[in-house]
Amino acid sequence: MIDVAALKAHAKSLLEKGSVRAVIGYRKSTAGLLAEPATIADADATDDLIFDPTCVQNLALYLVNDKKERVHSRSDDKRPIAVVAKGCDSRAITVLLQEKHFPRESVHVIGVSCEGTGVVDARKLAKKLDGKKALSVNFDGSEAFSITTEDGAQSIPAAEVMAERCLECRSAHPTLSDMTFGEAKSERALHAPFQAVKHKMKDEQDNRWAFWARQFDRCLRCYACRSVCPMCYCEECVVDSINFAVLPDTTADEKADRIKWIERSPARSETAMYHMVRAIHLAGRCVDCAECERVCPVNIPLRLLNTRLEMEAFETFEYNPGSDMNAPTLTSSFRDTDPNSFIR
Amino acid sequence: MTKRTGVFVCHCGNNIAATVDVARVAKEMGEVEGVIFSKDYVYMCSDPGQSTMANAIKDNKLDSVVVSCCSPTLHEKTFREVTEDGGELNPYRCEIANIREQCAWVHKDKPKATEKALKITKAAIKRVQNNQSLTPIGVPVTKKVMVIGGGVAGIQAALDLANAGLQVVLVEKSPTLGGNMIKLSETFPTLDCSQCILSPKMVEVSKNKNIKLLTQAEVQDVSGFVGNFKVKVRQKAIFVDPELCKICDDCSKVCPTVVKNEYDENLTARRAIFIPFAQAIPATYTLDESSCLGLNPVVCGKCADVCEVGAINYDMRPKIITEDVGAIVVATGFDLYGKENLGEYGMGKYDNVLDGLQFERLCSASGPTGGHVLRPSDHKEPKNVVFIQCAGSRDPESHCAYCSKICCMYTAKHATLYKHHVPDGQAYVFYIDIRSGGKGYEEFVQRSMERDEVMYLRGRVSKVYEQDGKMVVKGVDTISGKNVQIDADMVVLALAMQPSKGTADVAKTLKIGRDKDGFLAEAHPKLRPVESVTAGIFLAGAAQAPKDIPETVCQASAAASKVIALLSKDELMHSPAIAKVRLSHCTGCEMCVQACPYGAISLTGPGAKASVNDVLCEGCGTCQAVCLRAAIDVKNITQLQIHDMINASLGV
Amino acid sequence: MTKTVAMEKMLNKADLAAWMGKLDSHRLFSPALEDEDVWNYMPVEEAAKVLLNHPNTVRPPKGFVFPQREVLYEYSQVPGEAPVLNETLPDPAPAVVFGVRPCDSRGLVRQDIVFTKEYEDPYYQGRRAKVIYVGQACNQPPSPNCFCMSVGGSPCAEDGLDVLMTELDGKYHVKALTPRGSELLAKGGELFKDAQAADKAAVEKAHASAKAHPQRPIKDLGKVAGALKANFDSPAWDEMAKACIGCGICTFLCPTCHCFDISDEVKCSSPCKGERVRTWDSCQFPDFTMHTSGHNPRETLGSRLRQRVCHKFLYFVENHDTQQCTGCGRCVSLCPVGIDIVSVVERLGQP
Amino acid sequence: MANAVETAKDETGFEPKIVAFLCKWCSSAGSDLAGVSRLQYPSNAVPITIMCSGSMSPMFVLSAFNKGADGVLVSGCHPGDCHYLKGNFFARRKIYLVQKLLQFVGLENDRFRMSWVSAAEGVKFAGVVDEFVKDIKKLGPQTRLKAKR
Repeated sequence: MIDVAALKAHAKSLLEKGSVRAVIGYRKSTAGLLAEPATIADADATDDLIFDPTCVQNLALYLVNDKKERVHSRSDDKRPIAVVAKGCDSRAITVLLQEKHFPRESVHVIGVSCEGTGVVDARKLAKKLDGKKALSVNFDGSEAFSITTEDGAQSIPAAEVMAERCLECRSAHPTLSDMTFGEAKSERALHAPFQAVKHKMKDEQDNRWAFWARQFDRCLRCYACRSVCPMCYCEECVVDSINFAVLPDTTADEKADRIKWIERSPARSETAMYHMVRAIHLAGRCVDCAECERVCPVNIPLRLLNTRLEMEAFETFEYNPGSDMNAPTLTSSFRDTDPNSFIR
Repeated sequence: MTKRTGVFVCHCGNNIAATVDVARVAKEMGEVEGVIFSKDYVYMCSDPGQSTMANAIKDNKLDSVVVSCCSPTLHEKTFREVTEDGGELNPYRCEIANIREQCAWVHKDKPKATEKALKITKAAIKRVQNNQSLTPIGVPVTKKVMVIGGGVAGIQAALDLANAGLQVVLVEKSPTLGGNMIKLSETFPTLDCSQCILSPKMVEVSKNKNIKLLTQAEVQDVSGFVGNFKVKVRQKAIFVDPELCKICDDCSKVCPTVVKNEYDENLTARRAIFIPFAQAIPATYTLDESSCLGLNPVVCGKCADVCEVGAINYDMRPKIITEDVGAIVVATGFDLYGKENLGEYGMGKYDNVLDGLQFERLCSASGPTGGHVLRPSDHKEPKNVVFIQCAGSRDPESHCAYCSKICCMYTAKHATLYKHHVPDGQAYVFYIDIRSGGKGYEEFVQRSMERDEVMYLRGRVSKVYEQDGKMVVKGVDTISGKNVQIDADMVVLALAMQPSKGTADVAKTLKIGRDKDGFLAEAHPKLRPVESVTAGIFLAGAAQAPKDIPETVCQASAAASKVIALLSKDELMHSPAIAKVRLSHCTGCEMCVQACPYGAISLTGPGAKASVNDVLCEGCGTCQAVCLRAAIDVKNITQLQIHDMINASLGV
Repeated sequence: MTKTVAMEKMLNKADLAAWMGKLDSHRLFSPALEDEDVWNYMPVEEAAKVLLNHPNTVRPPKGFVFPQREVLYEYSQVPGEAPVLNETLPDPAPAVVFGVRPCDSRGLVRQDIVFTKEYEDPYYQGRRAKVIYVGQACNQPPSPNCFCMSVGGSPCAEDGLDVLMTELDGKYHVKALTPRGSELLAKGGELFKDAQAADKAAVEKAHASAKAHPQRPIKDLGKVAGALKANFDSPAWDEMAKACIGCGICTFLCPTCHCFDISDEVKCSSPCKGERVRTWDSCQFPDFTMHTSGHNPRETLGSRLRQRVCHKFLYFVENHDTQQCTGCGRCVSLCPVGIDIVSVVERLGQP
Repeated sequence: MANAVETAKDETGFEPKIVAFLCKWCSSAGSDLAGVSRLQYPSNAVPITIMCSGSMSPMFVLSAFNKGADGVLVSGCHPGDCHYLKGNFFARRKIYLVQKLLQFVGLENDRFRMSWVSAAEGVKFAGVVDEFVKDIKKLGPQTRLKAKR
């Protein structure tokens, strides 16, 4: 069980000593059950930090945002920033380091182990509680969550209300950290890895298309999936309407010549293209934090789409994103033994 | 985006016009946005066609041109020259739409072919309208050449290059020049003595002031590009100062270590300190570190003790020599197919089963038997000798699929030489076919059969074993259809040729390709047979494919002349159609750096963003496809251009 | 706006389908599950299955009149000739939308202001004229984050609706609020009974009880605008937006947000042919205010959060004398990182 | 239902629109050889010559389908024969992934194909196109990813 007091104390001492600029962690939200990401620069505010199964967000995103912000603010504070990272978050940080997005020394990773469980799926929990509003969720040993409602606390087997990705998680312990809280539990995947994808793959192709067409049709193009993804850190996205990355020497032609691969219209063809481009760009980079799926206001099963190629990466190319910051990336490397029989 | 495009549609006589409605193509292309001139003409590549084009460019102030004609491999150069010379427009503003090979010639239905030609031409228009003017990149060249391999190919190439006034660094792995050829006794079809013709060339190498010879040396690393390679060579320590060595043989006499002599194909022995053979170049003894007792006067030190001139120095250390060269010739030669692979012929098991090179040594005056053919087991003169051709060649199931090309000839030579040495002996040759193409070759084979009464048996040998001091050869004569058994005194196998052991490593270091059999790959099997796929690296000799001496010498001279032509200019022109980074989009993720086949991209500057070395980049676009941020593009085939071409080819 | 005398009727719940059946001259929509957990306004396929027991829909009903994509005109040009423009004004078949929550209909009123007050947008109006909104009072809060009363609304507000239905025991109290609404009721004919005094009392009771559900308060709504103005340069904007991911959920799903972008969708490059379309845009997107020069006046997430909140509680108030927030709570519930407009207003919108 | 009717109607006269991305050094040269050899194959595939199959961005494939391609072919040098040493190995991995994704989303398998065609394989090139066109004709027009235009 994670000692949250020790976590707070560690964060506090980092800030007191001035060895980090800020600590990115979780605190309680006013908007609902799920925790909210908090960037804390004041040592006294570290008391707000929490770590419980409501801490769903992948905080690696805020390292990316922090970098963008710092470019803008031209701050010369060279101290690292600390970040609380679950297993999946730490994998995301590793991928970012692998892609040289920031140097290793610029981040202090406070690893937190999900131990035997993971984080909650708010939708599953709401169903489980059948209308009752959960006020808090806490770890209760390595197999259960303790859930408080107006009627008091109850213990529920974690597997019943855990996020799908946590059920399939292969490494709930941070792969990279400067300080770790919680026990490393190796045996924990409650479902077989890629179970959901494999199940979907069994469908007839026409049914699969019918399924995805239905999903794509209701996409709002709010881009929450892109915005929440730590890997979607491009200056300019294929769906952006205009040239984003503009330098003083960017010519008018370059601005005018922006390729419109995807129209802004929320038509099926364009939405499909958007999600497929994202999926292909995430190949070998997606750490299955499933934030894209969680944030989607219309419940598009994006995790299913994005883990399809992760399954290939893992099973065909023996590539596990976020496991080695020094390895070449999936698509900028190859092996002589890569599949060839699909080629005529 | 250009605004004044011209389109020229070629009839190619009837070659295109028969299946494509060229007039319609010209008319419809004239209506495409930005096209202000469109015309069809019977032969665009003819003189009048070219002047039509040149005038149209000037008269209409065209800023981009599409020629819809045959494959760009044929006339892209022509039309770009017309664009530049006659039209006074940057040649990179001209693109070719291939409506002949890829359209008119492969379809019959005229309306359909015309539709396709329209799409192909429109795609080219869309592309050219976003072409930039480019200027080839001039790169100064280093007028120095490295030749890798000191066999006959390397020797010939080095001499040709040196005689043309170029500096040459000749790198040889073993202690002497000469390669496989120096081990041969006589050469077919003229039977002149191999040493007699090669030794003078070896001496010439050693005397030529333009040639720097590095023996016992291997290429370790190559960087750079055509005109400007940087090669690191590792030279072993030989522990003998060649300047001082008098070749007196005192050292060798006292050396207590005896090992097999690889120059006699292991038929004799040598000491740890030795000279490979009397005519070796460089003419010096050398101390073989691996067999020496310890390079230490405390352990042995006998050779240093007896050397009057004090040439022996145990403290020598390997050297790394860095050479800047403009071009590289690879002539790493061949090895015989591993004996261990041919168990069915008893190779390696019986002393009296020899390979071709061993037989050469037996015939050679400088060989282990002083030029007498004696069988190794008991030094008796063999009276029945069986020669087996295609040992390992032309056997796709279990050995090499290819024909080793020279075995038919050298087996005929071996049989002939044997008969000359042992006139009362009988030579048998098992063969599949006899391939004797070449000047005087067929006559030579016929002579061996008729004059020297060599018995040719068509068929495969199934088994060779020893019985009562004889080598029993069992086979079948497919002409008579009978099983044959010969009780031979000696068996000689014409083993397949394969690229020498170091070839794979050299190819990897030089980043040049190899074919399925491991031989070095030429850039084009017919038109560029001595060039590797990497610019500035040339191939010579049997490392590229099995070949005999005259062919090897030809290729060596050809490679040399290619290098001479290449280095005759002070600057090399590199294609400017290379990758360009959009710094605004680059995040420095290094994926392009990892994927670039040429190591042409590195992270530089503030924020460590990708930067392309203009000269190393070959413009393949691998970087473009791995970049997730569209931050890198190949000039004149950018993603925007491909996007527009996709639209055009789908009629969007 | 002229208010006609309200017509109050009673409809048995069991007769809802029958009423819908009589409206076959209209396309009918009602909240339904589009996918697991995703409530949206869907075409009514089987009237008997319409239960009107929905929580807040994920999408507000604004798309009926302000669709995410609207073709403004088609264009084409033959080389050498003048371009041909062909305006494509919408002319949809009439529609009735059931189950509209009062907060969403109040959102509609704010959309009306934007698209009709200063400039009469023909596309909007063309659609607006054809859609009849049948509201449904919220006897129970449809979302845990409702705060309609804090922004001047109520669970039984009538603005923007043609009809308001209130569920009572086994019956609906159906109140026509506009002539269009009355016509709609008239089509039901015998199905509707006049509301009696007891019914009216029951409705009042239901409405009172709905209003009694606790909601998150915004103190001094009248002073919020001034306070926001005073806090324009507060560092708290950046602080509160620190977690913001810059997605479009809060704005796309807001019943009042109405920003759009205009772009050309090329169908064929030569001969040139295409459509000019208007699509939803969001002030939360980084490209929303991006200038061609590369300068972006609202580059930071804080400045974008400020824009959203100030537009709703300051600028709109200044321009149109009302808040542009109706308290539906969608932006609070659906924000991936818990950014809470009520908290923001509490913190920066109080004197 | 409407789609099914449309497909059936089109089956007779349906001429697929195919984009064929050919690497310059092998497959484009191979198609030139098919031309020189006067081999006949259907005219549905419009060639776009790219420098190397390694430069084939997944975006090109998706875009072609979006723009209404009924089939997309990518063809490069055989493994080990790449003019640019190893571009085709990168292509192979990337195209494999794109293909798996397209299949997962439900695009018919036969609409996206990769082939190795060397400069000497004119006959193979003609065969690849011929077979591809036949397979796509069986499927009818591609409607799944095509933008309505």
